[in-house]
Amino acid sequence: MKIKIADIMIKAMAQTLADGDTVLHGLGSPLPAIAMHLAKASHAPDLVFFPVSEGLDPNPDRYRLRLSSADPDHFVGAKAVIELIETFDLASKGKLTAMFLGGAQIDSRGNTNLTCIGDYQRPKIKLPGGAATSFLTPLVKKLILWTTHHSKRVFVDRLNFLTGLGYEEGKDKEVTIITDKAVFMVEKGYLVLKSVHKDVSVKDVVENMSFAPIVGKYGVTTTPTSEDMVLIRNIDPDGIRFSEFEG
Amino acid sequence: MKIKIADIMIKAMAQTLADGDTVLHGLGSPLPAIAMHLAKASHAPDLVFFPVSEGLDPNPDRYRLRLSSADPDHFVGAKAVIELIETFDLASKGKLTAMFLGGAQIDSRGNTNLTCIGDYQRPKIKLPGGAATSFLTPLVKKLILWTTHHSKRVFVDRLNFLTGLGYEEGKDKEVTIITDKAVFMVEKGYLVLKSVHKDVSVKDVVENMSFAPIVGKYGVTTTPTSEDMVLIRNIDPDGIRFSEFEG
Amino acid sequence: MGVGETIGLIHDGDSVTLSGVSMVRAPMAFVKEIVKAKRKELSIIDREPGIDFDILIGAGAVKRVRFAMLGLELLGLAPNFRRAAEQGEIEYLETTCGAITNGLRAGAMGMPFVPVKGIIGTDLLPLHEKKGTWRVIDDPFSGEKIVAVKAIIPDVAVIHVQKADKFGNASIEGARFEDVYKAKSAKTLIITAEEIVDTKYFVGHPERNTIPYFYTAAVVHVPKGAYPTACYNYYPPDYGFVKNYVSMCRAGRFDEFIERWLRGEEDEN
Amino acid sequence: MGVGETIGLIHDGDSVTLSGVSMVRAPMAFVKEIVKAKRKELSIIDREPGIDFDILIGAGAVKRVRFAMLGLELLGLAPNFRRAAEQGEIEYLETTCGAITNGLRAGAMGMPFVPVKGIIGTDLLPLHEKKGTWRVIDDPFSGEKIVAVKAIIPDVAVIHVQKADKFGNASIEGARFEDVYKAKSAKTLIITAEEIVDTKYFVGHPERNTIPYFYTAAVVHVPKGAYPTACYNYYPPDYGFVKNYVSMCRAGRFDEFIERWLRGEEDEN
Repeated sequence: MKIKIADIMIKAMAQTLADGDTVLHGLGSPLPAIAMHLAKASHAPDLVFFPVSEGLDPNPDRYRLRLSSADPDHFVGAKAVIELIETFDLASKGKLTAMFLGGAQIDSRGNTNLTCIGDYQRPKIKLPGGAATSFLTPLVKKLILWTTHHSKRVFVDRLNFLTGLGYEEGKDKEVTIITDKAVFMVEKGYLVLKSVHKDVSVKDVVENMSFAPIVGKYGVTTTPTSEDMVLIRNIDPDGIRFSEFEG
Repeated sequence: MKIKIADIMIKAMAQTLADGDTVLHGLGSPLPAIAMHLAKASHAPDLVFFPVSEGLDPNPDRYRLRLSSADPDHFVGAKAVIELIETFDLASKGKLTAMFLGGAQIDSRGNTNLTCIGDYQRPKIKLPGGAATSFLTPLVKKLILWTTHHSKRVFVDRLNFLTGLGYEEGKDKEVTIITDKAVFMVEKGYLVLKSVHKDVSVKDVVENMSFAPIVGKYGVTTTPTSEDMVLIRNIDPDGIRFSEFEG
Repeated sequence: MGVGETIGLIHDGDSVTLSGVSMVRAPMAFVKEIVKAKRKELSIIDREPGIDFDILIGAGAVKRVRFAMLGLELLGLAPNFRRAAEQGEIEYLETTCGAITNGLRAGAMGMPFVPVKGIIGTDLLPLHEKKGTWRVIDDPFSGEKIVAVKAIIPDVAVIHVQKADKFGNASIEGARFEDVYKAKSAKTLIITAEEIVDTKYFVGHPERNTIPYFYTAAVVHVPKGAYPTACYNYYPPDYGFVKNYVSMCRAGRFDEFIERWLRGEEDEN
Repeated sequence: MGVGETIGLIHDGDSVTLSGVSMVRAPMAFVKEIVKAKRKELSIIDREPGIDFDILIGAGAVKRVRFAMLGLELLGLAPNFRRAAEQGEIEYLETTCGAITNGLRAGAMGMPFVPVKGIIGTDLLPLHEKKGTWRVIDDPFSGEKIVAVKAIIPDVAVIHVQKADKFGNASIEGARFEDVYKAKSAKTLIITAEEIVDTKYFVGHPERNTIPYFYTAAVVHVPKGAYPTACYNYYPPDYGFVKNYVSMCRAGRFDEFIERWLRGEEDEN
C-alpha cells in the first residue's frame, strides 16, 4: 500500500508533539486523532490524550477511526471521562499544551478564519464555525493548524473573519501549519517554510498561496516509517483519513 | 420515655418545613437532621433532603444520629452524591428553600454571630466560625435559627460580629428562631414571640433576653405526638440530640 | 408518559438546548415531536450540534441559533443551517466552545457570569459585546482584561440519557459533554431515556446518578430516542442516515425527507 | 513509596489544603508526617476542618489558617485553634463555605475569580476586602453588586481517597466535599489511598475515576490513612479518640498526646 499525503501529514502532526504534552483534538479531526496515537505509541508515551469523545487516553488496540470524531466507540474501555470543559479548564490554567485546529482561511501570521466566507452578517458561505478556536488559540503553547487544501483560497492576505489567533508577540507559543504540500512555522510574525512533502516542489507550495512565505533553509517532510504505517492503518483500516481531501 | 425540650425543638423545626422544600443542614446539626427526617416522614414527603454528609435523601430506616453530622454512615444507601457546593449553586439560583443555622449571638432582627465573642482580631472567645452562614443567610427563603441556650448571652442588643443576616427589608424571607424555651419569627425587623414551650413561662422567655421581643398573641409550641417520638427515637436511639444542651 | 405528552413543556419562542454533540446522543425523538407540533421562533443553543439543529432549522422551527460549530464533520456542512444563514432566514450568533460551555456552567452554578480566558483579539468579541452576551472587564485582583461571559439559562433543556428512573434520576453513560450543566441551568428539564430503571439502580451506586431527580420536570421512556445519532452502550451513529439526509437536502428533497421521517420511514427497522 | 517520602513535596511556608471535613477523610497519616518533619509557617486552608488542623496548629506548624468553620462539632471547640487565636499566636481569616468552596472551584476551573452571591452586608466582607481575597464588583450585565472571590490555588493539596492506582488515578467513594476542586486547583497534588488497585479497576467504570492521574504528583498507599477520622466503606470516625484528644488538650497534655501519637500509641490496634 502506498504512503499518501494524509499519512505524511499525520507523521508531521505527530512530530509536533513531545513526551508529556497534554493534547486535545476536536470534532472533524481524523488526522490529529491518528497523529496523537502515533506520537503516544512512539516518542511520546506519556502524552496525555484528550479526545473530543471524552474517554481519556483511548486504547489504540481497539480504536478505529470513524466519520465522527466524537463517535462513542472511541470511549469504550476508557479509564476516565474528561469532559471537554475540563480540558478547557486545563487550558485556562496553562496546562493544555497542544491543540489541533483547522483553518478555512489562514493568514501570514497563522491567524485563522473558520466562521464565514464573505461578510459575517450575510455570508457567501457560512462555515460550520470555529468551535474552540477563539477560546483556545490564545491559551495553548503549541498550536497546530492544518488544511488539506493548500491553495490561494486558504492562504489569504486578509481573513474575512478573525476566528483564531496565530502569532502573538511576546507569548511562549509555537504555531505550526501542516498542509497537504508543506509544513510551516510562524516565527516573529512570519510564515516560514520548514519542509515540503516528498514529490512536492517549492514552486507548487509558494504559487498556491496569496502571500509569500519566508523560504530559507527547509527540508523534506519526514515520511512515515513502515512501523508508523502499521499503526496508522490499524487505527484507520477504512481509510477515513482520506475523506477530508475530497471535494 | 419523657418528651424533652430537644424533642419539642425538633418538632418546631419540622413544622417550619413545607412539602417540596429543598433543605440543607450543616455540621453540628443533630436537631435539624432529625427535624428534616420528621418533616419528610409526615407532612412533607417531597421534601428534598440535603445532608452535609452529601448522600441525597438519607433513608430514615437505617439512619442513626452520630456525633458528627458528616458521619459517612449517613451516606450508606444514597442514590446520589450532592456535593455541598451543589446545594450552594441551588441557593444561588434561589432553589435552596430552607437552611438551619445556629447562633452564638442573635439580635432582634435575627442577625447572628458565630465568629467571635469580643473583638475579631483578639477575641475573648474564638468560636468555630459561621460555616455557610454569611453566604446562605441572604439567599434562602426560610432561615431557621436555633439555640439550645436561650439566655441574655445569646439574645444580645448588639452582636460582636455580624456573621449572618436575619431580616432583610423587601426580601421574601422567613426567619424563624427556635430556642430551648420558645419560638420566634422576625416580622418587619422585630422579633415576635410565636409560642412558648410546654411548662415554660413567658416571663422566663423574656427575662432571659437582652432586648424585649414583641409579645402579642402567642401559643404553646406543639408537642411531638407519640408517632413523632417513635421516629425521633429511631433516628437517635443514643440520645445524641441532647448533647448540645450540655455545658 | 409518551414523548409527545411532554411537548407542552416547550412553547413558541422558547430558548432550547439539546443534549449531545454532533452525531452523539442528540434527543432526536424529541426533535421529531417539536417538528410535529410545529413549534416556531425557537432560540436554539448548543456547543457543537449537528443534524438535530439542521432539521429544526429546515423545518422552520427556529428564529435564532447560537453555536460554536454547527456541521456534520466529515459528512459536510449542515445544509439547512448553511442556506438559512446565507439567505438571511435566521439570526445566528457564533460563539466559541470555551464561552458557551462556561456560559452553561455559570447557569448551572447560579453565577450571573464567569470570567473566561482567551477570546480577546478575535472578531467574535465585538459581535458578542454588541449582543450583550460577553463584556470585557478588569479582573478586580490582577487588573488584567478578561471576558465576562453571561450565564446561559435556557428555558428548556432536553437531555437524552441511557437510564433514568421514573422520578427523573438520570444516568449518562460515557461522554457527558455539557449535558449536566445544561440540565442544571435550564428552567425546565426534560429527560428522555433509553431505559427506565428502578431507583435501586442508583442506591449504593450514587456515581451513576449524573442528574438527580429534583432537577427534572419530566422523564420519558424513549428507546432509540437518539437515533440516528449514537447512544453509548446502546447503538452507534447511523452514518448512512446522515449521508442520505445530506443527499436529499442537496437534491432539494428536504420536505420529502421530513415527511418520511415524521412517518418513521427514514428510521431503521 | 512510603508516606514519609512525599513530605519533601511540602515546604516551610507553603499553603496547604487537606481532604475531607470535620471527622471525615482527613489525611491524618500525612498530617502526622508534617508534624514529624517539623514543617513551619504553613498557611492551611479548608472549608470545615477539625482535628487535622487543630493538631497542626498545636504542633506549631501553622502561621496562618483560613476556614469557614473549625471545630469538633458536638465534641466542642478545637482547643489548640481556639487558644492560638485568642492569644494571637496565629493569623486567621474566617471565610464562609460558599466563598471558600467557590474559590477552590475557581482555582480548579482556571478562572482568576468567580462572582459569588450572598455575603454582602456581613462583617466578613470588609475583612476579606482588606486581605485582598474578595472584592465587591458590579455584575457587568445587570449592574448589581456581587462579591468577586479570588481563586484559591494552594501550593499543595493532600487528598486521602479510598482507592488509587499507581499512576494516581483516584477514586473517592461517598461524599466528595471540595476534594476534587482542591485536587485540581493545587499546584502539587498528593494522593494517599487506603488501597492501591490495578488500573483495570477504572477501565469500563470511568465514573469511579474522580481524580485522573495527570493531576497527581505522588500517590502513596496508606491503609487507615484517615484515622481517627472516617473513611467511607473502610472505617467510621473514632469519636473516642477525639474525645480523649479534647480531654488531654484541656488538661494541658497536648505535648504528651503528640508524642504518643507520633509513636503510634494513640492509634487503635
